[in-house]
Amino acid sequence: MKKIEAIIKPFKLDEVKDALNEIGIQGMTVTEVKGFGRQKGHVELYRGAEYDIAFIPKVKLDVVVPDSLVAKTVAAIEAKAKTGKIGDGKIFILPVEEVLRIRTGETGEAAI
Amino acid sequence: MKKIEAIIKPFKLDEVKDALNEIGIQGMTVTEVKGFGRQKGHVELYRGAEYDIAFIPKVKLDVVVPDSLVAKTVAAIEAKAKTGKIGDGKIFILPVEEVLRIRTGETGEAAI
Amino acid sequence: MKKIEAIIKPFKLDEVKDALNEIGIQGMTVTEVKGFGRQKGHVELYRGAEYDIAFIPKVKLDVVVPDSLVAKTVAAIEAKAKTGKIGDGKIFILPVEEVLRIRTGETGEAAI
Amino acid sequence: MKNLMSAFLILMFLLSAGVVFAEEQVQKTIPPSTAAEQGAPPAQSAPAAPVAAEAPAPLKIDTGDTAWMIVATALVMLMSIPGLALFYGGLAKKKDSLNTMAMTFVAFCIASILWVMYGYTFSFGTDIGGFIGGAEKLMLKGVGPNSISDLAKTIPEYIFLMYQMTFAAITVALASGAYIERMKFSAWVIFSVLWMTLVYVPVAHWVWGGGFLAKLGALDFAGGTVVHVNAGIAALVGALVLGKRKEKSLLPSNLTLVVTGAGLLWFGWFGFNAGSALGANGLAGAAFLNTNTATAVAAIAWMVVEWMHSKKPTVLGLASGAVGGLVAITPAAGFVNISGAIVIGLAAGIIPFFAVAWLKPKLGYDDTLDAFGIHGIGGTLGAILTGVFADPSINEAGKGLLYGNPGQLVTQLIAVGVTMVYSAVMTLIIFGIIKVLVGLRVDPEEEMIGLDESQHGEKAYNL
Amino acid sequence: MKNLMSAFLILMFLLSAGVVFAEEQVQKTIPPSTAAEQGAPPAQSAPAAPVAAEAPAPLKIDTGDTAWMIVATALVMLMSIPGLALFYGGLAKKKDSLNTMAMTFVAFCIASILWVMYGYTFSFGTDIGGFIGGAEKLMLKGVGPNSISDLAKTIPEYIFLMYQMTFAAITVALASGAYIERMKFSAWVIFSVLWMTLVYVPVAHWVWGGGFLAKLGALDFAGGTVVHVNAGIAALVGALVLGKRKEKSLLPSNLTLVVTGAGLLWFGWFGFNAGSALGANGLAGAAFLNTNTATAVAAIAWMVVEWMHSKKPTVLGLASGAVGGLVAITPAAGFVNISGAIVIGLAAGIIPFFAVAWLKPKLGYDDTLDAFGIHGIGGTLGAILTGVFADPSINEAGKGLLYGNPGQLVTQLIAVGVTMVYSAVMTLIIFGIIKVLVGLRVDPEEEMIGLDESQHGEKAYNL
Amino acid sequence: MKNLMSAFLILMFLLSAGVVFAEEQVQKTIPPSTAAEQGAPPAQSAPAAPVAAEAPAPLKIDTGDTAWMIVATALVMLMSIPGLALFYGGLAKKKDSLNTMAMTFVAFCIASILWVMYGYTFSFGTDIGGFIGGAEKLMLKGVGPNSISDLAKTIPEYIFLMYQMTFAAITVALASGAYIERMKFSAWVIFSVLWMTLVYVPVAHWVWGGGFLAKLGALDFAGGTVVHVNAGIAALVGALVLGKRKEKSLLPSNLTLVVTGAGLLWFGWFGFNAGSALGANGLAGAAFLNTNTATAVAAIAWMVVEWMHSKKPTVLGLASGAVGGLVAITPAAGFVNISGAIVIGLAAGIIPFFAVAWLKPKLGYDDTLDAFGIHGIGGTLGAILTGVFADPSINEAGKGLLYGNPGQLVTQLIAVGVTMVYSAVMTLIIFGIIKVLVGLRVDPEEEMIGLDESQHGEKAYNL
Ligand SMILES: Nc1ncnc2c1ncn2[C@@H]1O[C@H](COP(=O)(O)OP(=O)(O)O)[C@@H](O)[C@H]1O
Ligand SMILES: Nc1ncnc2c1ncn2[C@@H]1O[C@H](COP(=O)(O)OP(=O)(O)O)[C@@H](O)[C@H]1O
Ligand SMILES: Nc1ncnc2c1ncn2[C@@H]1O[C@H](COP(=O)(O)OP(=O)(O)O)[C@@H](O)[C@H]1O
Repeated sequence: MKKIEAIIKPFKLDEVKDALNEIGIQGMTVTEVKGFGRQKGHVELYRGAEYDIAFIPKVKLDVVVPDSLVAKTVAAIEAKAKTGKIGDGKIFILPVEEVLRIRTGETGEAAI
Repeated sequence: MKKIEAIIKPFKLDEVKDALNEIGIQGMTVTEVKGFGRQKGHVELYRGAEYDIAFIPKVKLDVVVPDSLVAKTVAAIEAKAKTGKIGDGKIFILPVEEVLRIRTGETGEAAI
Repeated sequence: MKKIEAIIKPFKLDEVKDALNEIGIQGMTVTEVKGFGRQKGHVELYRGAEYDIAFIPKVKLDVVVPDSLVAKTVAAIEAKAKTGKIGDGKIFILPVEEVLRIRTGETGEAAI
Repeated sequence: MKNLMSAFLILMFLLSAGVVFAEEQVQKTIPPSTAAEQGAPPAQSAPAAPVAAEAPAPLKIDTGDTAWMIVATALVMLMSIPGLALFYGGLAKKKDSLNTMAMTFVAFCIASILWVMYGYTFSFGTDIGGFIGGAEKLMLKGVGPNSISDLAKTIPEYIFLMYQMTFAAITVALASGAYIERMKFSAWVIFSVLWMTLVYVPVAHWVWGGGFLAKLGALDFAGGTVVHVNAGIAALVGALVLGKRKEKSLLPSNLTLVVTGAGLLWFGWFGFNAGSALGANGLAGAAFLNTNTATAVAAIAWMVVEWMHSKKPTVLGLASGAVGGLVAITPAAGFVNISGAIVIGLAAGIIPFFAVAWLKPKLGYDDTLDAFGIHGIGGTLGAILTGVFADPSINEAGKGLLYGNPGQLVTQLIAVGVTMVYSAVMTLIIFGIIKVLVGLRVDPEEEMIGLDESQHGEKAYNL
Repeated sequence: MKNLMSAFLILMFLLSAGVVFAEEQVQKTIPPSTAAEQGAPPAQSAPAAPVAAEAPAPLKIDTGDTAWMIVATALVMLMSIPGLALFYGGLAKKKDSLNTMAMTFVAFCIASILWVMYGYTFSFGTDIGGFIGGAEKLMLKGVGPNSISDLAKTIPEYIFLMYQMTFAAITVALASGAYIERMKFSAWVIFSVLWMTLVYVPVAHWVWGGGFLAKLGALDFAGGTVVHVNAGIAALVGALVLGKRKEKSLLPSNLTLVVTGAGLLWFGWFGFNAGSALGANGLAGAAFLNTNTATAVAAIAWMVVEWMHSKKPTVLGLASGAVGGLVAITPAAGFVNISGAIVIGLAAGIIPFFAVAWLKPKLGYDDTLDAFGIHGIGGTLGAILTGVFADPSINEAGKGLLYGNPGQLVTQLIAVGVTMVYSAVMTLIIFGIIKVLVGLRVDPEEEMIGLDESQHGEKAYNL
Repeated sequence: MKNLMSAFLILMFLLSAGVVFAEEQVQKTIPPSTAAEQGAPPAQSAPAAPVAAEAPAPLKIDTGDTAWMIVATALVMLMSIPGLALFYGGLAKKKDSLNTMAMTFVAFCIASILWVMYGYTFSFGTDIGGFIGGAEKLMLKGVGPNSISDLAKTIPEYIFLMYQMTFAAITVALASGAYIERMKFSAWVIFSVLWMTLVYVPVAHWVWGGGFLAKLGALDFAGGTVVHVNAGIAALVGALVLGKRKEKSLLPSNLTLVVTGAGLLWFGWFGFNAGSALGANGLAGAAFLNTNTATAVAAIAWMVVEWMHSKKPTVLGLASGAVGGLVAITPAAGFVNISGAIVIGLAAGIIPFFAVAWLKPKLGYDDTLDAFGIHGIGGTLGAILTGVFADPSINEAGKGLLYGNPGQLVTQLIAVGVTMVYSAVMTLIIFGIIKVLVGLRVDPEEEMIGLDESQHGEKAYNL
């Protein structure tokens, strides 16, 4: 199993979520994060003075999937989260050794 | 060492934390997250109209433990976080290659 | 590639970020988290009565870097985040199998 | 942007023209009887207080009435900023809260300026054919610290005109509730200018300034038709023209602000309704009592209906019911007795609930904060029930169906109908003009990001 | 739920009965002297202003007094919504904020309705044996725009009765501070109905409506016993019956709301205390001065004590001290001179601090927001010190220990004691009734999830 | 801490001394003419209302004027808590919000206490050489419920003195806007005590208490020099002495609070400006009209300038413009006509914008919330323009350049200049004293963590 961590633009969350549901992924966990990267923060102007807001609000999507679904999942996220503009975000794939569903005690792919 | 990521119901946090302390785990990190899964969001009724709140507030617990403690840790979380109702959450186990305690520079299991 | 997860004191974030930028790391993701550890929460006094605030606000820094940069990155974080007082936090190193930049579709180290 | 700038240039030009114009007239000390020369009829909806009756000959300021009316004016100001701004801003999504508050803020500022320039004179100047007031008080020409209007014979005209201004301002602001989360800020600025000028000013004249509805005998103590029906219809029409939002849910960012706003509205509404007696007297007392009672009844009624209908009594429901009650009692406050107030409160708690929970999804218009559902429906209810319950023992000026005067009900229906049609048509025209000038809606992406960021470059919260 | 519904049905039935009843009496224009027929004694705690003395024969409305009392009434309304709602709501946990605000909101609505139905007449109607007022003004029968009460001879009775209503409402709401974060919303609704009826109404009659405590000569300018001791004891008893919360800490969700609420309470309290002079006169001035001074002294005193005791001066401490000062000066505001006000302020800043920080943990009752610690203790302090410091040169009606009248202190102790015992016993009974009808506490899981979600299906913040 | 405690001990000692002192004088019923014995000249800036003119012989309270002035006093209180506390607190960083609110709160409390102890008598007691008032009313000696001041002949002296107190309090609090996010709370407490005593009290005497600027004929209707120039200069000097913050950005934690605060300030300012007529009359009406109009114009002007200059109209800009307008119209409110008000509003919307957006970064002082940029600059603008636009047909007491009296402009410049120099020098001295006593700034780490945590051990939000 793999954990796919995707950092995406917040307003793309709904679309990505729906796309993942469509390919059969039922669970995911979302965190509000701040991104620093090539996309530069915007400038806020308060009383005419400029303030650099370095960080950019992003959401992080954690999805644990069986190996078989990794490619499909990544493709779905990529397709929906892409705007082609800087700051679209990243997808990281990390190994997961075990999964357990607390409610039932199931483990492995059955627990995802 | 392993990183145990547990997604649990927020109101179970205190109990889980205490249980982990009891088995000798002193450190952990908690993040507020939003969960999507089998447990369906509730319906909020504003002015008589229904609005689906798809996501559900959860907390994510990150605990890095030596390999020797993994089983105990998972068992403790499972025991305390379980209500038997849908949405109890998941436990993911990920490999960790190295740990460093910033204050002292210690590494490895000593740093946990 | 590795993912470096550093839990640090919030007011050290700016310094750490600048140090990472200096060694050529351009991207990172920051999450507000609550830490439990050796550093005990402070006591808040409302109307003369003490309340234990067990958790302590921390920030979690996620930086994915090529293997070649791991040591330098860890060193930079360690140097800047250290105050020598309890609660300085931890650095965890996790393996990352793949990275993808959503905007361009690039993968591997080029995508970081 | 260019179009916007031209709109501003016009505004600024008007302003400077006004200054020069006013400069020329060098206000001499004006004899108190100036206002009387207009031959305006005595206010029907606000009979003189017993005390005032002692000084019939020259109009003379009564300090007690003046004290109350200064405060009442300030109270109605408070209803807009921060009252309505909080009520609406707390209901808006987090990313649109500030823009929502800004709409009320800027509308109040615009109305404040335009009212002294020309709003007051066209509303309350000498009646021209029942349709509009004369221009004799442009830039408040001839109005000084000693002036007294014939419509409020015991207080300084300065206070009377400011009191009326606050009504104009909040009426404009009320409509914004239906437009938020998608309307361009520049479009709203232009809307405020045009709608106040072309809709509020004439309707206020018709009902309160001696216009044709006043002559017909329409009863509107504190603004059921002029304010709530008028704004409610503008809300509906505007919501239809603007179209639906991308994210249609009502996701209140901060309900503590909503409760605060509701409280300030309730508080300020005593200025709105009891102030419409234009003096500190028993009629003001009656209006105060009716206002508070109807509001409480409506809040409880909404709560009960919601508890039964949707299993849980929401706090938003309590607040919405209260506002519904305040709206519905507005035209009736100085005419009905306590039983009338209770019935109006019951109606105002129950009917708007169904309008909002059942009718709106059915008809499918996207009135974000139910400005139509609460103000339009509630105002209509109140205006009509005034024709039923007006009790001459409370106020000689009003006699409703229950007291043997069915004609009043017909008059009320006419007044409501005329206001509805006029407001609807003019709002449509105004939206058409704005569309040409600067466009109505923000880009879809700006809508997703939120109007706080896209229109103002700000975030409501940095928590 | 079924029990709840029956409770509501009763409420609604009463309401409609009231409407029909009032409908029948068709309010004729009432001669101003109606009120005088009751033979009520002149208000002891609010001697007529010098101005009023000039018009002895027929009672006549004074516009200045009326202006002030309309505003004072609105100010006391503001103290409940949003004042107290913010103060309490900001102190509640995030997940219980909205429910806490709703408790004040709904209590105000319920009191508004019941007061006009029967509260006013049973409190201020013709005294029956010193214990309760007569029923002659049920549904405000016989009260019209020209009515004047003998207890407030220069203002419309409508305003007098609304002013009194706002006191009833806030007294009920105050008790909620001890009950929050665990009490069922339906239980609170029923509590509001029963407690206002069975506790507030009689006690108000005893002290202000010509009842036995008034006859005894108890001094209570603006509600030390009637409001604060009364509510404070109800808070304590209720907290004991309800039991402790699962999470006993005070974790204020939003202290900016608390400061806002404290500010609005302070502001509104001028209506509460200076308004209790029932006119715009020097006595109102004295009450205003004393109120502000005692409040400021109490806030600073609490801050200093906390700074020394707990190392840091909290903002909550400043706000709590201010509220403590407002409470304690309430019974004394129109009786004491500036030195009395300062001493009362010092006592009110120091003693409640220790009650809350030291006594409460010791005794172990769970009074969530210290409604007893601040209102109960502060009100008692104020009521007793009034008996010490009442200065006849400020108000002829009150002469305390320091001015050679030790008997006053005894009278004050009796009044406080009677109120305490009555409030405690009746609160106990009322909680017993509610327990049978709908139960008192929410489920443990509902408590964990928070009452906003479980009672209302809402969240205070979507940020 | 030790130094701090000594400061408190002094405060407490003063307080108890005061109580004993006042106790001794046992206030006898004071004849209404007491105040007249001081031989103070009739108020120049507030001519008697026409109504009052009817009762020349013995000073007599007018209930209408009193009603208005009680409310006006409460309104100015509201401007501080929660008005200014919200405006400033919402603009502060999240971690400093509460401390910012506490600064206003504690300043108001301190001023409340010191004013009745000695502030009033040194400001408004019998003039001594044009520089300070006499000590005859220490602890309000000789002031009773029937006292009337010669400076406000139709209201109780208790109300007059409380009204003046609220001005002292907000003036101190205004300066805090420049100091926040780095100043020790103990330092601020001492600053409040010293600055009110050594700066506000004398300046108020000079301009309003019959001092040398009053004799010179300086016009300041409601506090352009006394309040805004005075506080603005203290803000600038203090900001320079304190030095820059570590994190210099303005990152408003909660703009919904800022809008709320701005609304409450606007609302309360009607008490500030229209209340300065000291009665419910046409002059109050003029001040009300001018206040509202200038404010609205300034808000729109700031918005337009910002829209053109920085591409987007911020909500903070609207609110800042409004406050700028309120500040600038303050000295002029009861002197100018509507054209004057509009011009002052335009100036107040445009010039402070550039002061803040352009001058401040250029000069490099760190005035966190622009207390100097808005109050200092705005107040100066208003004071000078009063000398230009004062129109004798609005108020006989004021005749400006445009009405043929260029000397007035010179007088205004002198008054502003004197105030600036005095405020600057004394503020410098006071900061020096504080530095020695307890130090000025918190540690750098405390500053990083935030002053809420480090000074009060609290967090504004637990959301
Ligand atoms: N090396 C990294 N480690 C962790 N997160 C990163 C890294 N690089 C970028 N990110 C995250 O991805 C977001 C987008 O990256 P950015 O460089 O702005 O644009 P792009 O995705 O188009 O390359 C950042 O805001 C940050 O949250
Ligand atoms: N595949 C997944 N990857 C990441 N998080 C998941 C995944 N599936 C579920 N979760 C998280 O676990 C929570 C509980 O899952 P859910 O399917 O609702 O119930 P259950 O745990 O009883 O199966 C979700 O709200 C989500 O936060
Ligand atoms: N085993 C762990 N797993 C995950 N996070 C941890 C662990 N131990 C500590 N942390 C995080 O590191 C922070 C600092 O740890 P703490 O024990 O307080 O001090 P120190 O870093 O000086 O050892 C904690 O607040 C927590 O967020």
